[in-house]
Amino acid sequence: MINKIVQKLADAMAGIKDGSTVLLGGFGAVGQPNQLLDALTEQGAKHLTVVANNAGTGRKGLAGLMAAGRVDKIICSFPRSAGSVVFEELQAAGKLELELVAQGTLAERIRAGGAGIPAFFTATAYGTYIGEGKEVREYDGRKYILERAIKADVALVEAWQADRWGNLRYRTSGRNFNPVMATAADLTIVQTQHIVELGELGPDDIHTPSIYVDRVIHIPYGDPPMAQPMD
Amino acid sequence: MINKIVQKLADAMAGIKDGSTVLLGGFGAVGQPNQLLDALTEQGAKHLTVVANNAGTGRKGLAGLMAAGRVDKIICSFPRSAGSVVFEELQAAGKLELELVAQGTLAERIRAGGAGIPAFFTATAYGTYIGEGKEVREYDGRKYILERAIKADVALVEAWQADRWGNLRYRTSGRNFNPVMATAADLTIVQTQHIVELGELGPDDIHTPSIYVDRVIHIPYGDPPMAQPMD
Amino acid sequence: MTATTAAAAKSQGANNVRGWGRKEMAARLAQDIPEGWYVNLGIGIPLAVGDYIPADREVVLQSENGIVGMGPLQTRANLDTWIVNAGKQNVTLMKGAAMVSHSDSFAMIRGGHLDLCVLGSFEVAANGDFANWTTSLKSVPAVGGAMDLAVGAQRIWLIMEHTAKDGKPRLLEKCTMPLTAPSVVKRVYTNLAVVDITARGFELVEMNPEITFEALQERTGAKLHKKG
Amino acid sequence: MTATTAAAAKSQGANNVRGWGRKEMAARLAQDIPEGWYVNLGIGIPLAVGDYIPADREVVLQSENGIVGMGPLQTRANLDTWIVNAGKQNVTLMKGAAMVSHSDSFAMIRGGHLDLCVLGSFEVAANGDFANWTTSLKSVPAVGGAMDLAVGAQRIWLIMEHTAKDGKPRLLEKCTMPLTAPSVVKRVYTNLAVVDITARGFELVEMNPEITFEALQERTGAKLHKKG
Repeated sequence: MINKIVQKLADAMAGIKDGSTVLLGGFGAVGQPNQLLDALTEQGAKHLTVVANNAGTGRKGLAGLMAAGRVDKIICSFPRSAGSVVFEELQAAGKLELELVAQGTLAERIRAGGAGIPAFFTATAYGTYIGEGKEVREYDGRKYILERAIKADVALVEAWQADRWGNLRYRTSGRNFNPVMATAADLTIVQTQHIVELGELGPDDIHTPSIYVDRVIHIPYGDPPMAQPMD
Repeated sequence: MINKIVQKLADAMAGIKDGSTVLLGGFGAVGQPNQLLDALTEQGAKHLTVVANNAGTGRKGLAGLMAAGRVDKIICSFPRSAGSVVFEELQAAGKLELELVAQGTLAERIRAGGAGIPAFFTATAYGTYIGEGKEVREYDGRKYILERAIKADVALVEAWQADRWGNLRYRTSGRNFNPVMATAADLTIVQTQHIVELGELGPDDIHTPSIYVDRVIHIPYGDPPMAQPMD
Repeated sequence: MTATTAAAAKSQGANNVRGWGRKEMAARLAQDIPEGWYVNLGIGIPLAVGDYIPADREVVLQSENGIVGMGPLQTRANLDTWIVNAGKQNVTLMKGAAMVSHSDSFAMIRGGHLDLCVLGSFEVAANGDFANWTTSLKSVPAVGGAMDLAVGAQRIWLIMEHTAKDGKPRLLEKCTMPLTAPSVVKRVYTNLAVVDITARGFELVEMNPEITFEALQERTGAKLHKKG
Repeated sequence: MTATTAAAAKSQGANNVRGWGRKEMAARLAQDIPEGWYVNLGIGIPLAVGDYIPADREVVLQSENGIVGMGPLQTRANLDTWIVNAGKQNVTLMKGAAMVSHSDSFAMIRGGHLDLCVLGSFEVAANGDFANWTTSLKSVPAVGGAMDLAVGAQRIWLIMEHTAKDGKPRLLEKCTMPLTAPSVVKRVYTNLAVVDITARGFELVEMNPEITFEALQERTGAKLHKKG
């Protein structure tokens, strides 16, 4: 019987090596695999390259991993935001390499990695600082730059529901980067709010098919915090 | 109020011009926009380029459009199959240009067309007859060929459910090429088995978001025929 | 008052022209969005455009983290912290909304499916170049989705102050700051005017009634053509 | 019988070796698929492999028209003509099945997510090239998904007759027919043997008991190495 559900965070993290490239789902406070990130910090793998939209906020989750000195490089689109204090400290100290990528190009490079496309052309960032030095080609009178796929060793994903095969559903904005991250790593590890029986997710209702998932752990941490004052 | 639902097939077909490139959903007998194809034959646009997985079977639907002499060129992966009689007649008579594309490359070229990617590299068909003459590039020791995106004027799609904005859901194998075809045309026309109220399709349950759809028509034709004898 | 002091006063007065406020700019832009368009509104003032779309006109707002059909901000009465927009605010969903992943959202954006994207900007040039992502490359900037939106949407409209705080023009012959994208802007809504960008460069569509054409030209860093 | 006639008889007899039947070949291959693999079975004999996976071993079958978790063929008792596989047969779905579009399905295939793809073939070469899509380019061939599967799956195993009807080898030094993909085949299951393709070329894994190594080598168009 296929059963990808593991009981302990340590088992979920087993075998992650120094030097790994790690993809992270999540956007804002939603769909962040924070408990997996804390477990990865605990697990101890070093010299990581992290691929995510942001570069962490506060001192937990990704910021905790970075504060523990485990991240050599980050590939992201939005490193500086309110609360990206650890990122800024590490940058100031010259301890963190940054590769800045336009958000859509980031998503597409990872999609390409998961889809067996080693490189593709896009108009995004042509003629800008970010596009400098990249191969340029013209199609139908418009200029495009060549971008390479991103493939990774590990993906950390947060889902709303998962079954024992690893089929996943996300809840509204919890989807974000999670499905694409799940496709582009050798080892995809999922924390899920809910475990459901096999067959409970209808075949037309699955967002991430089980083929992309290696391990699932049940982390019912509850709702994300409010994003803005509501009064 | 946005209302993409039209009542008549003639209205669904309005404005399709001679020389158009037309994308077709459907695979086997399932998810084929056959009533739209019949209406397109009726509408009369000529010198069409058709992009689909197959090249029609029998004498209706796509085969009917071809038999009426409306198709100059077909881009597909599986032209010859049981019952592809019209295709074979036209080929023998030298009246139909064929561009043969590997099925996954076909899907990806259309996906690229819909996603603003003008060209991409793939290993599929490298070193084969189909890959001959294409630009070759090596990445990480493996050879890839460059493929161009396909964009079209019109897409004909069959859905299971649609609302007045044009949000769509497909039923099991009725999905096939339909979602990707919907993304890559200037004018996407949908025939649907069921019309539902706006809001009835949950935000996490929509397969094709309304942004891709221009016109919807209600064609409750029933179930596809049995594919094989069941006794 | 002598003629000289009158001219000076006029000039002085013109320097002080505040023009439309941000809400008025947003409302002015909202008028120009027809029913049925799919529109992405950038973070900041652009997002306020959504508040001014007439209630009887259906416009579908896209947010690049995967919402097609974004509604107004949440209140305590309809709180669901799982829903955020690209600005990371808790927003509502319209009836008919669909959620997609970031990769599907940017496929939509890059593929030319948005009728319009409204962005804020620091600078815009008469050839349609604009610079809205960073004022300088000295510190590490964030880029987010601006560059993808800039090249992907059918139309880029900017909503921005006509001049910087020190009075320097932000509508220029050539941008001085790092570009977001070259040659994409179609229209600019400022506190002082609505300006199209055409093959000729800046073309005036509408002026704030508080200002004269000459005073507006003074505050514009490239030739301002009259329409026609 | 003289020694000469005996040799001739033996050779004759070997020529007539039928070896395993198609069902036996499919069953033999099915043994080698471990629990938990995601597997695409090509149209024809490969599809029969699914019938021989032990009931207590969960293997997830993918079909390139968008099924992850394909079950056996439908019967009248569970008829649902909306479900078809890549061979356009009405099939069932396993509990846990997911449907995806063709583009998502081939992203999965091309992206290396299948543990295994089993295909039929006309020819296979000692360097892993194979030819299964058309015997000739004279008439217009169909290609379907074979080329994508060939380059995408982690392993390509072929299931095929060891020789053509006229006795000519189909395991060759170099393919004579148009290639499906170069250098991808890892293992070949025939009516006479199971053969790995390694850096050395063909390596014998198992032989049908009806045949000798020498007779098998005779029927193989390139050197057949013994393991080790």
